[in-house]
Amino acid sequence: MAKTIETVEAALSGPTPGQVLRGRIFGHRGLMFGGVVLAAICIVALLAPVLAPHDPYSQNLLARMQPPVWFDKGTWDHPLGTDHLGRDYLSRLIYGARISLLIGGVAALISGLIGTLMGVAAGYFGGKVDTVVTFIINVRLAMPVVLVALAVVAVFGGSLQVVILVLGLLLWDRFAVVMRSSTQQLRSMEYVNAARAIGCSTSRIVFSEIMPNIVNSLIVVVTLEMAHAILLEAALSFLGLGVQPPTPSWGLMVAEGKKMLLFEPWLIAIPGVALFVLVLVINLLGDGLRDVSAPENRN
Amino acid sequence: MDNILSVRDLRVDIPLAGGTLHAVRGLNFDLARGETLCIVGESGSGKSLTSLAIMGLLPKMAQRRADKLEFSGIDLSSAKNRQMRSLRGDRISMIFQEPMTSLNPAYTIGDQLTEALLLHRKVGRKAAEARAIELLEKVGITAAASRLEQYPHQLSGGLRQRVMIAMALMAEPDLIIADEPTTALDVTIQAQILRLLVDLQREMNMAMILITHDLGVVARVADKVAIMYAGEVIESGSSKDVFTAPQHPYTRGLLRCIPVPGKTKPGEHLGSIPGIVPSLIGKTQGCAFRGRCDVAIDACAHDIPERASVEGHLYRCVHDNSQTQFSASGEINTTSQSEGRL
Amino acid sequence: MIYTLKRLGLAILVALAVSMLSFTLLHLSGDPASAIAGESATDADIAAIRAFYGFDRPLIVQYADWLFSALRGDFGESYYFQLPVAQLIGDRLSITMTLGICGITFAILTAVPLGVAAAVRPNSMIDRVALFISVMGQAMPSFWFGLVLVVIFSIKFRLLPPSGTDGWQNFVMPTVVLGYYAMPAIMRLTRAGMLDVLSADYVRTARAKGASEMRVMFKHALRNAIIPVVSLSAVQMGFMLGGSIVVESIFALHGAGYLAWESIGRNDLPTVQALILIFALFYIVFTFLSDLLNAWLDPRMRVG
Amino acid sequence: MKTVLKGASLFALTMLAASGSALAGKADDTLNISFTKELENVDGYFNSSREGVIMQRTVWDSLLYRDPETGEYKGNLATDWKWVDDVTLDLDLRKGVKFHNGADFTADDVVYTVNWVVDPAHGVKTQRNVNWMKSTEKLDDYKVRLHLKAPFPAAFEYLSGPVPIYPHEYYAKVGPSGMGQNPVGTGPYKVVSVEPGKHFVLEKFDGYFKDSPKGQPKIGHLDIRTIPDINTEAAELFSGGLDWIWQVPADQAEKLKEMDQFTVANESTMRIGYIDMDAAGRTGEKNPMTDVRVRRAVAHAIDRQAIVDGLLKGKSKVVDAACFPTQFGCTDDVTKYDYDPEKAKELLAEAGYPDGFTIDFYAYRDREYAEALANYLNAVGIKTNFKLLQYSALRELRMKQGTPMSFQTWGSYSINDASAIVSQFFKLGSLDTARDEEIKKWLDVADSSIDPEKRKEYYAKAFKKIADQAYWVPLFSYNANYVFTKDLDYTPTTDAIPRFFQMSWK
Repeated sequence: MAKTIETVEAALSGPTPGQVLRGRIFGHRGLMFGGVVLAAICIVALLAPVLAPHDPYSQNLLARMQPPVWFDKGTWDHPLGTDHLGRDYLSRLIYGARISLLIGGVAALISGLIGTLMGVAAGYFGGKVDTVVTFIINVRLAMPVVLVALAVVAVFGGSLQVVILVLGLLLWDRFAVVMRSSTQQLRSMEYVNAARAIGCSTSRIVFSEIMPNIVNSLIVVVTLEMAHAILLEAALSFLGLGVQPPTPSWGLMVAEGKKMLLFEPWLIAIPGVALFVLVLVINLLGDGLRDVSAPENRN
Repeated sequence: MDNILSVRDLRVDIPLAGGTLHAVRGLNFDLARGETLCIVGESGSGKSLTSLAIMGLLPKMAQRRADKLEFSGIDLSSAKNRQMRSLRGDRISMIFQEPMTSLNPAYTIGDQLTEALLLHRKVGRKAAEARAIELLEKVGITAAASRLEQYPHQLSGGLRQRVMIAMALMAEPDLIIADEPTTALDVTIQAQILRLLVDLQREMNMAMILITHDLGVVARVADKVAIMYAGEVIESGSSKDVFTAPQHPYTRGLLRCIPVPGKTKPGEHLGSIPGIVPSLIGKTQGCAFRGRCDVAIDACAHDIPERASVEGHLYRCVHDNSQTQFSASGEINTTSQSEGRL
Repeated sequence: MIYTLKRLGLAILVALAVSMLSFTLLHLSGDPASAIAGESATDADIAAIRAFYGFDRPLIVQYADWLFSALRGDFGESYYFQLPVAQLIGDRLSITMTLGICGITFAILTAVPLGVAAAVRPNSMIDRVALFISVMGQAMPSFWFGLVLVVIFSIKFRLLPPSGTDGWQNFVMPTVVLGYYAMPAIMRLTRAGMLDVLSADYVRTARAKGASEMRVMFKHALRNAIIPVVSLSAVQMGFMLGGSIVVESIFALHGAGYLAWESIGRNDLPTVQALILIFALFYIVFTFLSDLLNAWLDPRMRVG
Repeated sequence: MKTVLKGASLFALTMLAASGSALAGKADDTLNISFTKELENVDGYFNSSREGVIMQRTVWDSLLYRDPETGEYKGNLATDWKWVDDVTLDLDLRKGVKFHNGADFTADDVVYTVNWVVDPAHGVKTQRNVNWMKSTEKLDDYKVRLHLKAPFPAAFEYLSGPVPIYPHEYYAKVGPSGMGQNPVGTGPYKVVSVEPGKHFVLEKFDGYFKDSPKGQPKIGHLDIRTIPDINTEAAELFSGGLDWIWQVPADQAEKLKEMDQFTVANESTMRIGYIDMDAAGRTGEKNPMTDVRVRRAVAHAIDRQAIVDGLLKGKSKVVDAACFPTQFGCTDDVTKYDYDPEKAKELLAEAGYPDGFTIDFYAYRDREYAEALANYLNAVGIKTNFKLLQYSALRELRMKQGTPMSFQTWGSYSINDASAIVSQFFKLGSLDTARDEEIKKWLDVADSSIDPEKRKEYYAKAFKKIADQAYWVPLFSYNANYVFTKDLDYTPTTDAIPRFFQMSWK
């Protein structure tokens, strides 16, 4: 009798939550692919000085736009050819990974801080704070991002810092919206009420009760905004108002190769594909994380 | 009496990652015009799936098999989608348990009421609306004509369920399936709605399958009763037989949970059945109730024979309970556990 | 009614805040006089221009001045074109609007059916294809996509003109590029909404009435699933108009986005200022209209 | 990946080669032209762009005309002219000239136009083009007297260029914006339609006066569109939508030439590039650029010939003096700095910077060239903090605070006189980074003297000192590439002003 009950219970109890999560992560192809490729890009970026065959800044005006190795005139000395100033394209691509990741990462960090702060404040305090924050979000959404970013960069001059700052200051809206609604939901939860009832300070409730519970959706938004920032930087650079040369940013490389699109399409294809892959894997990672953290809300 | 619905060995399987969930396992029953069959069981016992299986509205992943699934001479198990569609809402209709969400928020009551009639009958909008008003009045809704222009969110839960009932009756179906039509409503309204439903069923001489866990209701309205447990009918028969001479330990446990006016003393604990329903994934053998049953023996883990106490009163138990009558107290635990409570 | 008024008041406040922010931001660049004067101007030219346009006044005075004129529909005169900004923009806006409307229509017409199809058969081939298309769209830089289209359709097959605004053919590629930008989000939301709605009780009710799959899908499910999509489309439309800069520069569509980009380069403040405000107004109007449309689609949102 | 890329580029090239110019404009006698920049206002007094100059020469006439071949001044709307004194010029006007709107050209038009544009309140955009004139008076219907503010040797150069004559009644009525939208002139082409900044359609003016030094227009229609992207331009060229493009970057021009499908012509322009340095120390007393050795080091650090050969190509040349060689007063006889990175390092060490230094390096156009310059400077130890600004923003900065170092270019407004460049920047104005009193004095003499030899002498003095002190590092002259259908007969000129009225079909 006791044995049968055990069997029944064994049949009922599934794998542990940890096992489930691990299973979901490793079973999710998009997530795995995104994670692995992104990790690879990060490693390449970190090891740039070791991996790059040439100095990404050293120019040779008499060896400009040499084609990659798979073209008839290509050589192994410059596996991906050289750019419009005769700089090694592969080396610039490798160093460019640092820039793109930096732009995406720091811009997402800044906007994440601003957005989360505003969203949590609005969601937690409600009332007038919420009204004000919602208004600010509305104002922000109504501002045409590309246009304002262009104008600001034009005013302050393009540089890595300015571009990162502008993107960081413009892309916080999604953070604010998501964090606001997540916090609103949590605030009415019993354990938050309980914490308040036993007299926990606001900051303690926010940091130990609210934050740990919104971190999942936060990470998903971080990936989305990272991808967004990288694409937007590329667009700004394409329009001539992004980071400044000789910085080897992929967006800038596309912009520099743009002029020769018809004649040397590989110049734009190489950084374009790199950009596409980077944004793709970040998105896959974000989608995957969302699936894994809340499988019932897929998409 | 001709059976309008005949079901033999109805099975519903749901393939899941961990194995196949046998949600409904070998259901049999017959239903004639004018009769009411009550299917009783805990949540997850497969009663809602049974009703959806008859309607042909099972979720996509669920697989339905039956030796016989015949409605009014039509073999439902082999019927094409088109044929099923022409039956649904016309000759078979259904009332769902969630009046709050079962009405489309985007359309007026009038639109939704007349839809079935307009789909199945060659009637004009005017005529359909007239019929809608007539039925709304019949289900006790005042100012019926003005309700047609209203949207679901403008109605209370009770009113919405009345609308749902009216909607099911629009085409004067032969069979009406009501899946816990009162669960979501206030207790005071529950009784009214049920009363209404039963009156209408009798008035229109329809067959009705009423899915409920309110045994009090069952006792009042059912002609036939089927008790489901873990996807199986563990006891079935005429209402009178089942209520007066429950055979299966589970049925007996259930009956003990009903307060009986005059018999149950104030403050007295109502019966409850401790334990939980076992998983139905994979191959199951033996009595599913044995884990909670006080009279379980080793033989319960093997195939259980179907027994009949009297003609048409069937149950599945290793014990031939018709011989050993249980006393009304003692064997079945009466502590108040919530798990198995209905 | 009160709701509508409140909503309207809020919209006006938002517009005001945007204009104030952008005005301040743009005037941080300092004195636009040298921009107006052009490359070969002397100091004297610039001094004359400074006095002529009144850049020596305090910023707040300049803003107030601008605002009150703007309220009368007078956005000043373009420093660069010497034409009233209103006239200049009016001219270009029709192109950007055409592009925006075509783009959002294209996005909706591809995203919604694809999203519905994907939701009807989750994890099927079509679902995967839809997901693939949307993931591609999210990762593909639009300038790259535009240039690739030019190479293929204008040069290789000579099917479409690479630039200009002479006929409908000129709008095909820009529409596709712009629409593809907005499409993934709409597709995903449609899919998610449909998945949600298809498991809703009222869809089961409709099926129980014997409604055909088509009727269930389009009359009962889509009508409800489309509500958030309408809001999103309005937002995307606003973004698209503001973001049409890249597309317009590739295809030489002389629309408002392109004008904005050029005007930034030329420090043509009145034009940039007016364009930012107009794009913001578009966003505000679109979201407002989408609220109205949603109220029509979803009676629960109707107030009064 | 590999094959895809290879395929893509092969594909691009083959399809370029495969396309012909089926829709070429010769058939319908229309020359399809593209500008890369939006022209703000066709009214030449209210734009400052190259496209504006082109339109102005096409639609209007000035009093004089300078033959681009010989450099000789010929009468255009004037037939004869005579200096009364240093500041007074009498001009006889041509009879029988009509404006596009049918009005007769008379002295009233000259008087109205000149007196209107010299008034600063009217806000003519390029004041330098007009502010040397004081006023005009009518002597009779076909004779006017022009009063100058001060002696101005380059007067003919300006009178033959940026001072077009407008019909007085019409201009008084519509003003600059009306003129911009419905231009009316006496020139060889009349404007049929204007979409501001986008599209201009011009038609041969049949009533153009017969003995114009410009010659008679030959091509029936000019259709001018603005296409900002060179790729789109090239695509349009291949698909036959365009017949004539210009300002084609050197690399593209080279590729197009290789394909031998169009005429690719190259001509040098008057624009020169130079590095401007803060010799006067406006950005700080300790600014390394105040040391002449540092400035000379900069000059030695840059391989100008490599930049010309690798980047600019065509008819570009290395320049050593702060002027374009054909300009009056320009001289080649100045200190030359050859490419010598070692010497540059020595000079830096001498100046107290053995390890170099870090400095802000600004530029506003030709990012490619500026980037190459920065790389050369980095190579000798001058670490550049590269900043690319919009022209206006950089100019603002230079005028207000100065910049330690910037890459500048100057096109002299196609004025073939050294005053158009050196006197702009070395007379202690806000863009004068040298602030050399001596040079200013010499230039004052050169600018106001009407004795050509004296002018040459004083300009030479100035150029020598500028080179010796390395106030600027002159780099190279620019060139322009013109790509057009082989049906077109056209030879570009050094002043980079395409004269559509001299083009014809072959």
